[in-house]
Amino acid sequence: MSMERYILSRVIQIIIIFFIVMSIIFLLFRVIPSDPTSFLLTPSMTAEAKEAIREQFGLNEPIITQYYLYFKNFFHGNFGNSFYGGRSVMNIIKERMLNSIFLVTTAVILSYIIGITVGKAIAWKRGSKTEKFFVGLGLWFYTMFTPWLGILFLWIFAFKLHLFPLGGMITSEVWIANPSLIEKICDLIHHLILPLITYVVLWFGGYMLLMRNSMLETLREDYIITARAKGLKEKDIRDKHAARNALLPIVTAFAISISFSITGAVLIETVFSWPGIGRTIVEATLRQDYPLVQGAFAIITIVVLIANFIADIAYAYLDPRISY
Amino acid sequence: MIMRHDLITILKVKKMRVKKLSTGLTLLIVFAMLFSTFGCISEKEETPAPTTAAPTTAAPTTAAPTTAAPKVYEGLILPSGEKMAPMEILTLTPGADPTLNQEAVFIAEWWKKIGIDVEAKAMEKGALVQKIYWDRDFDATLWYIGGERFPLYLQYYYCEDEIYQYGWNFMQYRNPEYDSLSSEWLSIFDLDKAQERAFELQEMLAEDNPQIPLISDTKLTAYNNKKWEGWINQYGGVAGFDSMCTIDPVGGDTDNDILKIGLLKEPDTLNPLGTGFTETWTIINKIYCGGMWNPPTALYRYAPVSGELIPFLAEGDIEYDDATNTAIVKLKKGIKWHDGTELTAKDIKFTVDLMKEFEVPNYQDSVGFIDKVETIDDYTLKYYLTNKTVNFYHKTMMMIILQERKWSQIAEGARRKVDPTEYLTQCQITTPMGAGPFKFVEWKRGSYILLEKNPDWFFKDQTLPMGNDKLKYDLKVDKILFKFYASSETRILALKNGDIDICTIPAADIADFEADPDMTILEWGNDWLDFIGFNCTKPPFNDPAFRKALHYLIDKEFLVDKLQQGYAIAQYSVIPAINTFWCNPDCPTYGMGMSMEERIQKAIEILKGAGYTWESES
Amino acid sequence: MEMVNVEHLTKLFPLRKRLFSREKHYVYAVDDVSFKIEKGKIMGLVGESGCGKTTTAKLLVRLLDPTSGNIYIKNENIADLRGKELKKFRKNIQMIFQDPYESLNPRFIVHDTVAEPLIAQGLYNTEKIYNALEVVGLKPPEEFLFRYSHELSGGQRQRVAIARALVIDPIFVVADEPTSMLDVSIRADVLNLLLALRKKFDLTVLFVTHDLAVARYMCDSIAVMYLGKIVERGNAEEIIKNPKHPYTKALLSAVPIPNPKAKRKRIKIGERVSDAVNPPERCRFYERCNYKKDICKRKYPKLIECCKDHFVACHLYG
Amino acid sequence: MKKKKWKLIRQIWDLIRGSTFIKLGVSIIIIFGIMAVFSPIWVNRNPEIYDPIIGVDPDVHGSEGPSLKHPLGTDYIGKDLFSQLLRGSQIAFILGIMVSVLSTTIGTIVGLVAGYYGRIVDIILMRLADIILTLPRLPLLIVISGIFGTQSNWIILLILSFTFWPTISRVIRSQTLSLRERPFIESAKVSGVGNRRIILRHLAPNVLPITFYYLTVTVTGAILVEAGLSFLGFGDPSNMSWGMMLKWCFTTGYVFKAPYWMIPPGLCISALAFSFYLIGVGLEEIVNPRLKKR
Repeated sequence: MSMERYILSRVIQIIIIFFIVMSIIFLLFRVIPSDPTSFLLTPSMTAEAKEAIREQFGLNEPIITQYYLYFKNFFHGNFGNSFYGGRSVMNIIKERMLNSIFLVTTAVILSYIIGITVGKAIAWKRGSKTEKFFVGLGLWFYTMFTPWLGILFLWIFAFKLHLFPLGGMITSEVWIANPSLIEKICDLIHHLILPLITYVVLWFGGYMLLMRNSMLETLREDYIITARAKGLKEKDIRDKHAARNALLPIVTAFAISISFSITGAVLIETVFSWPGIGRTIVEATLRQDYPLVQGAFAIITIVVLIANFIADIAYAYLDPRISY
Repeated sequence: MIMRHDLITILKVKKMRVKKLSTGLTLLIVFAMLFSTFGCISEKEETPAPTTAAPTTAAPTTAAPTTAAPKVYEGLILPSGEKMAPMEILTLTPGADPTLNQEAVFIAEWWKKIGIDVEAKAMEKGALVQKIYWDRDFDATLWYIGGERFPLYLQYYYCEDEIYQYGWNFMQYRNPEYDSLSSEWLSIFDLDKAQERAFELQEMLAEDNPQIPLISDTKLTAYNNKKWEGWINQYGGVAGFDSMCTIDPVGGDTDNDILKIGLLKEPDTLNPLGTGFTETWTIINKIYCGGMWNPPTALYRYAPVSGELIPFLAEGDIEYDDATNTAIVKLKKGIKWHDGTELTAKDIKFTVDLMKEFEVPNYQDSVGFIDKVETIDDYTLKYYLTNKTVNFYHKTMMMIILQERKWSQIAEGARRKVDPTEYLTQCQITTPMGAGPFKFVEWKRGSYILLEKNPDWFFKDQTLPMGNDKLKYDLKVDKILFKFYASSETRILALKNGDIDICTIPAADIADFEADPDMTILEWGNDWLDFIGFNCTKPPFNDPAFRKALHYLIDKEFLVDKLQQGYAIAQYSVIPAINTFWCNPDCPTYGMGMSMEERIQKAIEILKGAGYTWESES
Repeated sequence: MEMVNVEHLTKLFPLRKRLFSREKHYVYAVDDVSFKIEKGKIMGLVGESGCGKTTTAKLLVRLLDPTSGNIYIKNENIADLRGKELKKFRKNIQMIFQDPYESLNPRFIVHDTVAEPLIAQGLYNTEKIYNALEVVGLKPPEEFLFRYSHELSGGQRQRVAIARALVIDPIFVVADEPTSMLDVSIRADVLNLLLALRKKFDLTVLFVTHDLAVARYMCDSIAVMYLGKIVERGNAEEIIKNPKHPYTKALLSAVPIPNPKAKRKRIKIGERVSDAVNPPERCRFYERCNYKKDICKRKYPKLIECCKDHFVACHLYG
Repeated sequence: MKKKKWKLIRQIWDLIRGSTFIKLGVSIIIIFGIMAVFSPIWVNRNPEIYDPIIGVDPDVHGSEGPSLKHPLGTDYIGKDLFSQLLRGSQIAFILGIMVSVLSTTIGTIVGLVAGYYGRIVDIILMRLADIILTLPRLPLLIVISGIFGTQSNWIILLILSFTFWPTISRVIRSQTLSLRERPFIESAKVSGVGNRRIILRHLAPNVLPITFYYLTVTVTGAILVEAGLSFLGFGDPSNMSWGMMLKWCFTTGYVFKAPYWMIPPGLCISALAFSFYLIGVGLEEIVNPRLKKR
């Protein structure tokens, strides 16, 4: 099968999965036993008004109609309005998603690079003390409780040493003073560093171990022995022959890790007050803002699906042996 | 040969099977053990080993355990002869409200001491509201009430009219005498008489106990005394409307004095018709005139401390005509909107008409009883009321005022929609147009909102009486920067670092801030209180004696001292004690100062008198 | 008496269907194969690797479902048996696999391996297990019963595999190159064991091998397969002595002769092999044949009887 | 037979001794195991004071640091933090192990069935796994907790198991796919062995090493996710877990003031998760021959 056909079949699969997942989300949010008017329980509301609000949220329509409307609205990019303030969910998500992507992609790429470099090096020094140390370190950070590490970092670097801000994405004072673009970027980066470090510390271990294992497996292949027999430089063998082939399984891991990163993002964004999609979903759930939760959930799902798709394609593209 | 082989093999094979079977069994047993341990732990909360735990008796507040082991009461039997079914105290999850949850846990413990099988159950807010307000399927619930200077809920929370499905009286409290007294109360315009009647109502409730008021917490606000001074500790908080219009910068007035305030929640919208959020109102009532909380400043407002109704946008008192049920209100001249046009009676009439036409949910109790409004001239309004109610004073006069020029367009757009009310309440106001002391500048989502001084504010440099003093609204704050923080922890650190100038702090931080010479702490009473509401239709909760006995068992001093670390007030009336004008200070103080022993004895006494017995007795 | 009768057995493996394409592509692994085996005889199925021998073997024991054709064993057609009937019939046919290292579950002890067919058929009986192990020469059985397969040598393993096949008294055994993975030194033992067992139990055997010498030693009759088709079939001695088909001739010429002085001219054939995917209607051997004619290109030759009990599919003998 | 049993224990012992990772992991787990067992002993001395949920020390006002009476100090009400930590280790163990047993069992069975039967069964099961993998775990957990309205450890247990099995079943499936083609499976089929027996007796024991690896690694995941949930406020409110301890520390404003409250639960979560993962890695080094030293 040709590449195009492979891509096409993947696209069809993903569309089917997408529909099923969206239906699941729809069902999940229909069985919630709570009432959307609960948030409007202020003493100044009359009974008729409460009833009217129930109608307003379309809860008296039959479920099939709701289902149809759900998909119709979805394809118009309309996730409804937030229970709080009635802002379009799509707008909120767009804005929050951008913030999240800014943090998560930087973090994932950085930890990916660090993880792979270290993993490559320690696989080469199999059995040495350095290897054991790094494996232990990677494992320890990989299994570290995310918010706890975040709080520790905040305590040390922000609270004690005053090196970084305590959270948030920008310094309001800087931004209200009509700053230049460079100032804005510097401010953003200043806020980015601490969550970024936390992220990278937590995540490089995973990539490092994966790379190490993959590399160890590759090193047993015959062509490495051949390369040695040819008298190539060790560094060349490591970087050009072994590492390139060892990278393949990590491409898949990369995609899966995007879905996991979002999970991690929920915790890190909460600790560092980062206005991203993860924090949005937590806050929205805590205040039962179901349209927003539903929208954010759907968007995260789509992102994960797309990431998986890209990984599949990249994998097929990178590995000439794969038959699709 | 066969014999020998057979024997050995059969033996061996059997053994092998036994071995495999035993492995499987072991796994099964291990799994079962895990399950049972798990079950034990969750069960333990339901019945905390009455035989071992109870004799120690040390009431949480009294340190010394008594020597004589008191009687253990188990299995309460109702006068009808049935054993009391297990009950639940429904409340919010610790994630949503840690205080309520902890209170419920301890109260359940205390109630268990007289043989009631009770458990505190945490629920999500939506599910809880569904269960309490709509399904009415509960035994008791821990909830909160308040937030209003004039406690209208004294009527609608307990009257029979509100028992129907979407009504407020979820406790389903029925008392015809109370109903007539409370509805009459609403039409008493004379303050002293109204106060008297309110006291009477509170006493009736305290006697009947449809709900047990628990505590009302004391908030602590710390501010940086090197930045701003002259904060007013007013009803509803320190960083309120009056503070922001009157505080002075430390070290001299400059052209760019920024007041920085940290908020824990980002406002949901700047549309005053669609929000019930307190955070949003702290911002909206600086821009608009009128509103909901902290304190509304519209045609009339409450005086900063005494709480009297005084004219603000209005000129002079309301001329109310009892015979025709009409009221004439005069407006000050020269009030300007932020765009420079004048605020006239037309705008106010427009607002009332808009609320009536679109049935805006949040304002129905402000306009529901208004037949129509006429503008006699640009500065005089005449209201025609359908019935005489204090709502006219406390709601209509405090209502938000919208600019006709801006909102007529929005209303026009809304009329074309399928659901005009939804459109109106949910439309996004990017540039709010008000006549308040501050103008809207910028909202950077997720980070901050910036307001700037309105130099043409009509009340600038005028004064209001405050106690013996006068409060001058000199508006020295040039900009207000509302910054959003995700956790109270980071907000407090921001205050310490000087990133913000004022915020509320938890009791945990008080020692820390007292030691800091840059910080000053102010205490102010919260106007919300926590209570336990009973389902008054369900036995035994329909029995006032039973409810009273339960009231005796609640150690409010413990809740204040331990859960709130002393920063709270034990409540005995359904109106928060901080609301000094309306709260009846002479409500019966059930069990105040008693030890847990005495509380139990008292409760048992009451219950025995009402015909309750115990399984452990017979 | 014919014990096994295979008629027009065909197995097509579909290639993965392409998206938006209607035509189907198949690998013709076994194409219209027919043969018979007399009771108590051994038939050898010979051919190079990839010619469909193993597929045929697996079809006969119903590891694979035939696309079409009939397999009569004891006059019962087993080609379409399903479910319980098939399971019941399985006790009549057993298979001995090529690789004794792979065909024994590494986590089973010998007892479990041998007992498994009995347990599956509900006939568990320790005596049978002992007998089976003794019969294949694993004596005394107690010593082997509780060993794992990695504690056995290659020859012992294959003996266990044979014991396992014989423990339920099958009437027909398919042996798929049972010795090809073994050391040369123990091959003869295993082959002799098989011959002895055949005699003892009056077994009917299909012996799959790529080695004509082994086939000659073991078999009563031989069928030669090439690309899914049987090209020559007949009495073993007859085929070895008097091969007709060019392919058989080439195969035979490759068999080493024990006498070092004897010289045999090695017949060379082309290297290009026709595609088994959708093969055209012509002789499968066409590309490699040294005697190809025009007709070979147009038509597939039928299997015809050239002499008594000697069938060949070649236009040379038309 | 007895000798054989000892041999097995001996083998396990050698396994533990041979790998630094496993040695370290097992010793950490033993420490926490002792803590979990010790919990009732500590609490039952005086439940009025030491109960992790309702025990309040009347002599303590606000959160106090470590003392003889309270080795880790008390929280803001005066509850003993040490007994909370002990209770937390119970919950972590029970939840972690139960989730891992449940999800590994489901994952292994699904993987075996999908891999063995192939075709439509495989497609349905694996698409199902895909779908569950697509749903981001923590948000899903949050939403489902919201749906149930109330939260309990049972719900957390079910949801965690539900979201953990697909990863395992995918690996098991691919392993089964290669096992399925092995001659000993064919040989069993020829013998008339039924599908169920093939799966249970032939395939299952052969994927056991991977199953064990996932059994330990899943414990790590379960512990971390449960702690994360509790930290965000979606934990079981009627019980005390480590995540919940951190949450209380965070909400009552003691994070930077009471290190004796903030550090132990986080450390415990990380350490227990770490130890199970270590065993997993140690097992992987043994199970996967390709990772052995050249």
